[in-house]
Amino acid sequence: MISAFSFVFFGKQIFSFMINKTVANVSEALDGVKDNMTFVFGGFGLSGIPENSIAELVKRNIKGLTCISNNAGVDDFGLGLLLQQRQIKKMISSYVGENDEFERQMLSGELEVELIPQGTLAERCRAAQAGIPAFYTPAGYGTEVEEGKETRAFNGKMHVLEHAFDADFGFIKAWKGDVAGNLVFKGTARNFNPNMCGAAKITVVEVEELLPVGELDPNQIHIPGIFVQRIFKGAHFEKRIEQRTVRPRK
Amino acid sequence: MISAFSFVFFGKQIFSFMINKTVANVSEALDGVKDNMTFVFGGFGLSGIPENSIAELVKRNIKGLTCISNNAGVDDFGLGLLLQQRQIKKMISSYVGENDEFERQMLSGELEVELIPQGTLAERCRAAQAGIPAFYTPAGYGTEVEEGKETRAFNGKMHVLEHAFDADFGFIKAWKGDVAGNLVFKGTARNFNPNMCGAAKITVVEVEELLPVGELDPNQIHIPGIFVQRIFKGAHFEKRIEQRTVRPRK
Amino acid sequence: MLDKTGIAKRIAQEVKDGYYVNLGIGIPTLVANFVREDIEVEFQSENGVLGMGPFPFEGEEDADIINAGKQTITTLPGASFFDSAMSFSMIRGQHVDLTILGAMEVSENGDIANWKIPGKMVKGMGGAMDLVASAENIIVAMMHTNRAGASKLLKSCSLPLTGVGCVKKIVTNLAVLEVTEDGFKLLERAPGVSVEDIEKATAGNLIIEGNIPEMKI
Amino acid sequence: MLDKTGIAKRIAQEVKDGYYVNLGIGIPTLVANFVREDIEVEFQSENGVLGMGPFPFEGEEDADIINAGKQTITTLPGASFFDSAMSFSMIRGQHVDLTILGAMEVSENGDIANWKIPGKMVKGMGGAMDLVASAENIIVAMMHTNRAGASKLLKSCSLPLTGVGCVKKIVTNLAVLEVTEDGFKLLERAPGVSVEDIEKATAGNLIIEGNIPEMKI
Repeated sequence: MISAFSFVFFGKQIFSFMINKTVANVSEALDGVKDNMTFVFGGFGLSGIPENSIAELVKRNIKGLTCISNNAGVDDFGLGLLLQQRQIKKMISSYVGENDEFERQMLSGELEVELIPQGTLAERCRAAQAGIPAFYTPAGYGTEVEEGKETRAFNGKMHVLEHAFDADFGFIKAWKGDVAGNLVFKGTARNFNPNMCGAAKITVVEVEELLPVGELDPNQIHIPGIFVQRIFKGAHFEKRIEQRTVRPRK
Repeated sequence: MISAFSFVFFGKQIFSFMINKTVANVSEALDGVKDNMTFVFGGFGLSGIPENSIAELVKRNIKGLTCISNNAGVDDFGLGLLLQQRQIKKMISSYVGENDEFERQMLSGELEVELIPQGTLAERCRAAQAGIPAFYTPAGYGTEVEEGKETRAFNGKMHVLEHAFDADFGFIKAWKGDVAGNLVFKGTARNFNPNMCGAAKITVVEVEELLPVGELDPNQIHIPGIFVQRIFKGAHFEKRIEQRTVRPRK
Repeated sequence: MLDKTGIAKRIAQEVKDGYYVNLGIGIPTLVANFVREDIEVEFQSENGVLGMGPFPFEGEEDADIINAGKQTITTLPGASFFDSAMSFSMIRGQHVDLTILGAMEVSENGDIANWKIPGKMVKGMGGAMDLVASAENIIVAMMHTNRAGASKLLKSCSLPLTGVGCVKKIVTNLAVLEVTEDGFKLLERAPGVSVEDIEKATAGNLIIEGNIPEMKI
Repeated sequence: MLDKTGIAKRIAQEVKDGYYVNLGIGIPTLVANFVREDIEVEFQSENGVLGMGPFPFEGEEDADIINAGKQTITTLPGASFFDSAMSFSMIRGQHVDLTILGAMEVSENGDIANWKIPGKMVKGMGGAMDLVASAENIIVAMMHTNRAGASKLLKSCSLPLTGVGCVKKIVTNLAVLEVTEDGFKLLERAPGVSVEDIEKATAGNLIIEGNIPEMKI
């Protein structure tokens, strides 16, 4: 049938439909960041971290931050740069073994640290993105992680109640993005990045390639632009390798 | 460094690593289906439904089924075919407005029906896939849907506790798949299909194109093969359109 | 008095620059045709598409590309497809800015009923319960009275609810109303409709303050 | 007595056709090298890859393709990348068939401690708590005693736990043991190691039934 309820878009230039999320640079992207805020950072180790946003945070030297990130960088890169300047009040992470300064600040009590299971970290981000306030997971039952949390049996197995994060800004690194905020990630640099999009009030994305709309296959977008508030092309990506392991050529 | 813990794979033909999930045909794919089982079916309306598996279930005429599917097909296609033969004991769906036979069986009490919000349906599948036994959602609070369920306030808003599904087989339709079970979906035929992979004890996938490993870009796989037990190339896809809406050429 | 197209035109004025909008089946679908041309808006359909475009040209329909009303559609450059769980992440996670949907009944405290008439019509709630439970900005598009002439704006809903206290605004063939703590506040009259006409057609508490302007369409 | 490579070789025998396997850091990583060549196995790394291959040739390292140990890796044809939430869907949802990880302590009821030494070492649990809470088949790879010579197979763990009652099997430099309701059941001795050697190195309850064979590697 030719429906009476036809979507006509009379005369409208269809390109104007998409909502443009681009900002000029990292400085504009970080507009509104303040002392004592809570941030989520994508990345696993040094892979897929938002290098440009971190550099800008270092430059601004805002303090008292609560940072949610799987790792805490290394001493001189990633979130380690914020630790050096004592910008971080509290870290929520799953593994921080690569960072001596972190360990020193934690053991001395300067830095507040909440270590949580990696899958729980990912799921608490995804829950924030998805409007799920809380969920049950078996991870951490019977350990320090369950302290102060509700536990409950489902199907004869004990679980812990975990809550969605509540963050002010999310800092994300994607491989390619378009001006409408649609994102594509590469390899294991994907990691927590997609789960953190839309998990904070404002999601800031830095990309290696910023494309016009229509360049990405709509079937192959990892994160639709609706989860992104600001996108910019990163000025510089070092992409440092943490453990360079190779095999000899035969 | 050249690590001592090198991943060597001495002499092994690397192609033999991937776990082959292919079965010869739909009959083999449905090995083990029995009366009174619970199934999840991908698809939204008639788009992205596992036509070949449904046809085989009709042929086998197994009865007493509990079917979890967003819709119930139309009178003469999709799950409507199972309804015609009175194979379904209970439907768990969000919208069944396109099927007169369904409405007749429901109103007469022949068919047990549980209507649940569409987002809750998707999330209960995803929860089963993800090992989350239960989660809170605001959908359905203050309505019939919350009856008999725990409700709780988070951030001043009431939510309902919902549980993961527990199904025996999942029937999935994908666009392309490889022999390792990696899947790619097309357009809105994606819908519930990815969320249902791994949500049942056995996930059966029919694809339009079955490819060797290495043909799909590892960055662009919607569902990794680990969530799939059996994959086959569907012998026939009708892909019926439910509401053919078009606009006139100018 | 407005026809369905008129209701859609009036609601289109509520669609602001930068909005992601979910349109329900029926009158809401029409809204897309009347959105201002100088603003950026994207339409989401809960079956898994963002950036919906017009219906396809004849012969170009694709069974794999439909909207939540099961109608064949197209997508615009910059569109994306996604699975149902992610679609409802958008909705439940309050990433969608405006939800426009139909209703069988709305109560003066913002409850909505639109999915079931016990013993008669049992189509199901589809995505409506997720939408109304999470959306911060919900506009109902409906006729002011049902086919029997009875008001659909009630003290309390008689039908099973879809959601509680969620409707913010209602646009009918007769009026634009805001749901306030004290009931339906009359904002605008449809062309040629008097305040008395609206009073007669409204069973719930109607708040009339000052002069009520006629809609501009 | 086995070295680390020997432990990895013995554990490789536990990897069956059709298994998806998650390998922890350290000895477990070595296991991949010794899996039988005639079976189909895929390695998952929780940072988001299935179908891991060997390390890259020099000069072909890619900062965007690493394993959970942050080492540069390659992928095999048929591999896939995914986000962290999906990675833990695989783990929490019990789609991974075998988890091999290291431990600082294991108790006779299958508790494991491997993430924290209070006041000393606080690296974090990473994905280990999710893995041990969900995996149905967990093998621990470790030395039987610590550097100070104290047993790591205990009545109960002294360190903060990673998971409770979850370890099924342990392969050490001295023995293969199964965790049963009554304690550590000795299954195999390492080459040249006596039952008495194992008894001496085991603080938890050790069950010795019949003749204990020597491992075949």
